[in-house]
Amino acid sequence: MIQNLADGILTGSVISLGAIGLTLIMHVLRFANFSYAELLGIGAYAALVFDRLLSALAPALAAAFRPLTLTGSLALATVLAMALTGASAVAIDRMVFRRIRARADPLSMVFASFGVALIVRNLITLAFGHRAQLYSNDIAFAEVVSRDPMLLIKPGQVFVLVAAVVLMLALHLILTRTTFGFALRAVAENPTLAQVAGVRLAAMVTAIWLIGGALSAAAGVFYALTNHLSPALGHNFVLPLFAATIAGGIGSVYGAVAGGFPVGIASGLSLMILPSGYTPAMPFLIILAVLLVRPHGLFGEARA
Amino acid sequence: MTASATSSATAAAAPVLEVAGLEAGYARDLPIPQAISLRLARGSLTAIIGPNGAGKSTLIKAIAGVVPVSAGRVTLAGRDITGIRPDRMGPMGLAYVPQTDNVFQTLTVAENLALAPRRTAGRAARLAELYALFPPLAAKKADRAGSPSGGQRQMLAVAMALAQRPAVLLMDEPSAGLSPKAAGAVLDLARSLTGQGVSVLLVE
Amino acid sequence: MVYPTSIDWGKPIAETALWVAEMINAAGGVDGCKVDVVVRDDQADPKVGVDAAEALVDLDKVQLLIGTVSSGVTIPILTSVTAPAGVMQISCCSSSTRITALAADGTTKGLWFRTFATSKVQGSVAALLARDAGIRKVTIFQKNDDWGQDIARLAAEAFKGAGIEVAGQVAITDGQPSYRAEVTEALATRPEAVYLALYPKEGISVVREWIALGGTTKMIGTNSLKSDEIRDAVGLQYLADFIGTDTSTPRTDSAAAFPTTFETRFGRPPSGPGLPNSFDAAAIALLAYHAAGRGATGAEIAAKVPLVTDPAGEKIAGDVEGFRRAMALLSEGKSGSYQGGTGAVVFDRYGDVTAPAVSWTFGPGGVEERRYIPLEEVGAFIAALN
Amino acid sequence: MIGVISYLAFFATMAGILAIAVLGLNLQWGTTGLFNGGVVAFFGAGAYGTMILGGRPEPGQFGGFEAPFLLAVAGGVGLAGLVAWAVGLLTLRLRHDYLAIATFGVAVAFESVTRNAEWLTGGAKGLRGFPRPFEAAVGDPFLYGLLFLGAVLEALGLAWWGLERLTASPYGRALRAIREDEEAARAIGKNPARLRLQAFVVGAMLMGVSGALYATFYAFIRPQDLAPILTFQLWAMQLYTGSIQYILIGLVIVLMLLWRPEGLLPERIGRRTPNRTAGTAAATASKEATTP
Repeated sequence: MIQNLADGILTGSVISLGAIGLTLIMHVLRFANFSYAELLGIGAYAALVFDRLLSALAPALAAAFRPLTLTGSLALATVLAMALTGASAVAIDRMVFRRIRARADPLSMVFASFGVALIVRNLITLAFGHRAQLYSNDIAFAEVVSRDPMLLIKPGQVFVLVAAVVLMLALHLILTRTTFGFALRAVAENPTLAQVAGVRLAAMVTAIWLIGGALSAAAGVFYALTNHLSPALGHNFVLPLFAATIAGGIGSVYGAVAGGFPVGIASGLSLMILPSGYTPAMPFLIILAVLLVRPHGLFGEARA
Repeated sequence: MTASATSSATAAAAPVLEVAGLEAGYARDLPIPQAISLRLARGSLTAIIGPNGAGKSTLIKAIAGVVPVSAGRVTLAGRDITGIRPDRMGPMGLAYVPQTDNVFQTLTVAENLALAPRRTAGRAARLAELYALFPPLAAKKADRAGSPSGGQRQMLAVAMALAQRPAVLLMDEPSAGLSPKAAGAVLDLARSLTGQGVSVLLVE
Repeated sequence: MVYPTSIDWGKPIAETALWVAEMINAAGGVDGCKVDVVVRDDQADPKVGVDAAEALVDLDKVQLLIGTVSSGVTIPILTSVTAPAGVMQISCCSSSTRITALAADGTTKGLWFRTFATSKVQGSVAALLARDAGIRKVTIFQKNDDWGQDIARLAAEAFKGAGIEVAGQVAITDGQPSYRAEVTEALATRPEAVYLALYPKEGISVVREWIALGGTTKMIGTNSLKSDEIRDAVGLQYLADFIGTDTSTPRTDSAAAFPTTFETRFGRPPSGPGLPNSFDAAAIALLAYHAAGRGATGAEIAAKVPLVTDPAGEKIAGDVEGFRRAMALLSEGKSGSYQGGTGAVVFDRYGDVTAPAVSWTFGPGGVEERRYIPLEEVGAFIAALN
Repeated sequence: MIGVISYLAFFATMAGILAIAVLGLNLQWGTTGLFNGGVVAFFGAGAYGTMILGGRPEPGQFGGFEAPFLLAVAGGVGLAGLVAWAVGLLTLRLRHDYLAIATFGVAVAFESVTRNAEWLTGGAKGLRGFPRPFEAAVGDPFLYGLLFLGAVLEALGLAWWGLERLTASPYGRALRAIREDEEAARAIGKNPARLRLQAFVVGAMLMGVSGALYATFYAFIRPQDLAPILTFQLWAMQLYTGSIQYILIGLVIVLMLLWRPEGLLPERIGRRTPNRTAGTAAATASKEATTP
């Protein structure tokens, strides 16, 4: 029970991080973006490349911070990957979505996003192969926090939780302390009014892709750090991210944060009620439950 | 459309806003204003009146750049502003107050106001001026903009528009949904703005 | 022929079968005619596979269909295309015991054969190995698909039959971001060993998580885990107690010769799954076709299969010379005993084969064989379970 | 020659079966504006319901009642309708993307049940069906293929005719009114919630018919047949055809999806509105543009 709860919180932090950008994109651009989760894959693989490069250039960086398997080079690589993934997100928008936005309806956008997801996944497979990859081959053993009730936590997971919370706090400060943050929230609430109030929508869309890409990259690295990398990494997150976004309320940054945790926790706790084969259905049962109580999500507002 | 224009001031020789042969909107779901022309003098207050669904709102949105213009021209102080993006209207000197959803409810009053003059010179001074002009807003700076009364929300919406130092202010049914007293206050405010050289165009 | 040629492990299977056709042609062709193999891709998707089979039966008028790999594709082809149309179907690799049930109730009309032993052999051998290792309590991780459910059920029956407690059965659905909850669940059952009926993709996550959380390193795994990917990602130091199971080829000359001839032809060793099986499926099918004659129907070809695999017949080698000799024998109405990449193949009345087994483990150089379990021992163990 | 015809008949049979589901989708989305992201759940309910009722008994397996074919299909379709009714009650007050993802979730949950509830659905290995009706009596596979196609086309024609009647009736106008402007529809005394639920259930039952025929045709159904991709394929057929006359052509058009995102007939599609939920507007525009 406690173990499942702890695991759920840790998984939830990765989901939340990934869902923040998705909720803004879905709200501002008004389409369900099925390719968004591929940004996690781009980020994780970009960090892998930077990590290998950096540790080859500066072997001193390759030492791990014990008890984590995280190395100095991977920490730096993560920052670089966040930048690169943000840039890729903007590039994908410019190359695909902006063109379709100009001439077709949101359903075409949804189908285009399927296409983008396929292309990204296949490019990753082409470059890195089907095989699972790891940042570090070490297995970081879980520490026994408590024996009764049994509670095992991996140091890497604690790090991921802390890092995710730090990133969310940084975003929170930007959103509440800077005029750029006000504008971002304004766009999220009402894009048309934001334009009337003098906010440049196109610039904000670019900013959202950058932020979303960077946070997704971090989520991808954090996930791969405690699991492994494979071309399907992003794809596996599509449904949990949607679940977190909807449960939190589309367009609400805080909702995405709040939505990620119940999705993670419920997936962990579901095994106590249902046989293990049913776990994939869990995120949706959460969505349904939330929407029944609050038709616009936990933090969402009714919108026109 | 059967709208009549009345003006409280006589039209000056050089109108600040000129609309010629404007058509806008979509055949499918919005009433279309057809071939509308009007001229606004500096410091004038103009109201467009007409039955529901006549397309008054669409006209004002077209001038503000929120819905596309299909024919005609909009000129502001001699510059053609037809169909430019709404976020470029403010710096050009035209501000627009929508009828509903005209403040960001999830932002605080102060955050709402801080948004508007982002690219205006003398921003701090302007904000101070506005708080002086609207004392109730200064008192509720830290409150969510969704919480104040309808009148104060309308006041905030106008303040946000004024923060851009417009020469022309467009208002879409500013008294809709307000108590008679609050509606009166808003109209008084509109009238007082003309005294400062702002031309106001409102639809009711 | 229907095989998943667009999938990396499917292509060599198809190439092996085509190679057999080349050799049959070199040996004179089926009843004097050159064999023309039409290959269609099923993408391991049932809809695509049925469409491909339907096209072969309707447009190309085939009477013999070789394929395919996934049981989930093989079964709809069998039930909706080949069996209704009276076309013989032979597969290298479908292992589902469900097809045995289809054969038993007559749905396949005796038109169905496969050269791959069902999951029952592997499941039973897992129990045999666990018993020998002194394990009394296992928990099963199973891939949540038809193969995984099938083999886990068979293994669970075998474990129980061998007196080993099955403490838990945890289904692993692929494509989930995390298997931590599932692993935690399995951990709570405190098994002495775990049985892994998984593919490498999710196997890596599960095993790494399992070890990180302090689970036992005593693991028994299916042949699907026979990959360097697992070894590299988990690390040899944690795999010392790992025992793998696989069906094997009998230790006969023909089976021993297969890797050499394969390497001569393709310039690489036959490392993928199902290659000797694919070879034998194609060879037996085409020889039976020859025996039935060029205009034969599917049922006529199927009827000649026992002639090709008659244990009492003259031994037939799986090469050009062997095929030439076999076709001469069959033309005279005599029988032969085909000796191929999987040894002397004998089908039971449901078109199934049985097979000896091996246990294997991970070593520095790759997969290493531990122990060969002959057909008789496998058979005796399975019989003892019931 | 007979081979070519036989193959074409096979292909047309599949197309016809899926087209029935697209008709259902057309009623839900095209006419009523309901974004159903979980078509496979209703398709699957029809298929599994038919298989369980009509299948042959197997040890350890619920079902296998060997019900007469039409009764089995009716049961499957009824099940699809029942599932739709329950889902509709829960989700129809949600709009657009919420409804889409909620129904998508229903489909994932349904697939999860079929994959895991082995006693009921056979689990991942699927459920074996019954011999196709009259197949043994007809004997000749070629002739049977044509007869089966005929039956499918008849079902398709019937569904089409029924829907045409329905959409042309005042009832159909009420559905369209709800799609366009719910408030106005309410104002003229329509009960949008009830009408929406009815349209949703009827559409889902057509999907159930499609699933029942699909499972009958393959004599086999398993969870993999209910992959979400089927929902998207049907959606693509619906979107890029718009009007029900073009649904068969839609099968081909699906292939054009990736490089013709604006649809086949862009010049005939009306201008789009950026402010409104433009999906509805575009679908309306394309539907009316292609209706003769």
